[in-house]
Amino acid sequence: MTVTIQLFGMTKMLAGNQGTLSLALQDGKRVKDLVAVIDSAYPKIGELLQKKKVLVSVNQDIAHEDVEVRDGDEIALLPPFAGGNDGC
Amino acid sequence: MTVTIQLFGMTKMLAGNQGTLSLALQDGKRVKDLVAVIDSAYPKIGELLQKKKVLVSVNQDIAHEDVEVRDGDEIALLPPFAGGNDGC
Amino acid sequence: MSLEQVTQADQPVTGDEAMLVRVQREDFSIDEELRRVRARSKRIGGIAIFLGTARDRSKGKDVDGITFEHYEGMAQKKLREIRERALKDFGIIELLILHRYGEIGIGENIVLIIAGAEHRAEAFQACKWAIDELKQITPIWKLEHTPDGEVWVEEHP
Amino acid sequence: MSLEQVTQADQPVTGDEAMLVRVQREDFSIDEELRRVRARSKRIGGIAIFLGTARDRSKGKDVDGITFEHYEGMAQKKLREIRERALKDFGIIELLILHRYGEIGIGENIVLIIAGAEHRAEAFQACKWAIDELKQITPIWKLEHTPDGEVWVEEHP
Repeated sequence: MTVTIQLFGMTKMLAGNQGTLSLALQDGKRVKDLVAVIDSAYPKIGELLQKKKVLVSVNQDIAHEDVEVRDGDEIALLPPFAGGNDGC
Repeated sequence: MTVTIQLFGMTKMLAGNQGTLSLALQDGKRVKDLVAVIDSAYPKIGELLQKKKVLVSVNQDIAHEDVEVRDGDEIALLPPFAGGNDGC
Repeated sequence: MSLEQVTQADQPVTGDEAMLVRVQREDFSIDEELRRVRARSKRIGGIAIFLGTARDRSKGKDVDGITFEHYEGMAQKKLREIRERALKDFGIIELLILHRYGEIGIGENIVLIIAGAEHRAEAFQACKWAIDELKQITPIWKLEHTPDGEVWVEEHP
Repeated sequence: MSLEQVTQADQPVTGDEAMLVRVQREDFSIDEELRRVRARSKRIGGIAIFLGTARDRSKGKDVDGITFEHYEGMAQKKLREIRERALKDFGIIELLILHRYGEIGIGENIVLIIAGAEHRAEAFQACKWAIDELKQITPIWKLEHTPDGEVWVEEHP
């Protein structure tokens, strides 16, 4: 299956300002497998994923690495949140 | 000297809805003497003053009973405050 | 904010501290009062606001309306003291305090506190302290109109 | 509040919860948003508000402007969760959360939280918790425009 991944903030920048990535993933694979595929194509994003500075969401919830990725899932990469007016 | 005392809230009501009291007080007398004069003329207000439910202010500050009352001082009787929207 | 920007505003948001501490009969707009506070500094990032309104119930009884009475002069003096202590003790940039007097219907505005700070923690602390302190030291009295008659409220004996 | 009163208001202050949790590009009026919250109940007596605005400094650096990006759908979902938990956990009557996205100039509004309760203690607690939680769980990102270039802010690594 082809997985479409939404990008935001710094991950979008690290992917050359693309808003989405489309990657091939075998059926039955999990979030950790998707991370490995991203790591090989975009090593800078991969590094942030390994360090958990960037998280993976599946269907709008942050996903554990063992969650299975299914066809049609809404997947996104989430850099550190920065809503609100300041850092405090 | 004649002392004019501003009344508010329940003390105004207890004085028959007068906004001020005018009382004769000898020179050199203190807040506690003023309280005694009020007590004899308006015993219900006197009782609240004795219980410290109503306080005396002199020149817009709450006054200790030993403060001397001088001619021209701005004096008021202050029932329990109730500013704001609720009691909590 | 430059003088030009200040004078262009809809409302006079000058450095006049008298506008930042008021006891007034009229209702107020929160947007308008916020403009006064924000005009003081571009360093403001966190603004905590408390708005007290007239409830239809008090201590389990129905209330039809409220009348506030204040000691003109002393009330303003105490509110100015609260503002000055808040500015000094909480490291905030500005504090506005506004209390209404006279007849107030159910649901209407009674009291407004706006605390503007660089960050929200100080703004919240100062705002909360200011409304607590207002209730303790400000000579303002409340007459509740209930179906059973009028009662002067004794909240802080 | 009767239906008639609701429909007479200047703004549509219906029971539509969608208006109480929004991510929008446009600026907002605090008075107008307050109307939505107050229309929910006459039991509201204490309203705590947090307004976050764009400062001209961030971590010691000058900032000329900010761009917020959000994950459409998930951002709203997380804000709805915050509202529902605040209503359940703090005993408040209503909570409104509004966050802007897009380009925001210095001094402009960014985020608004309004917590309406019977009394002020719960309103302050819920308001403070909601803005803390918003920063932790809501997929919103901030690009700061500084004299040295643009930087994606990493506040919660």
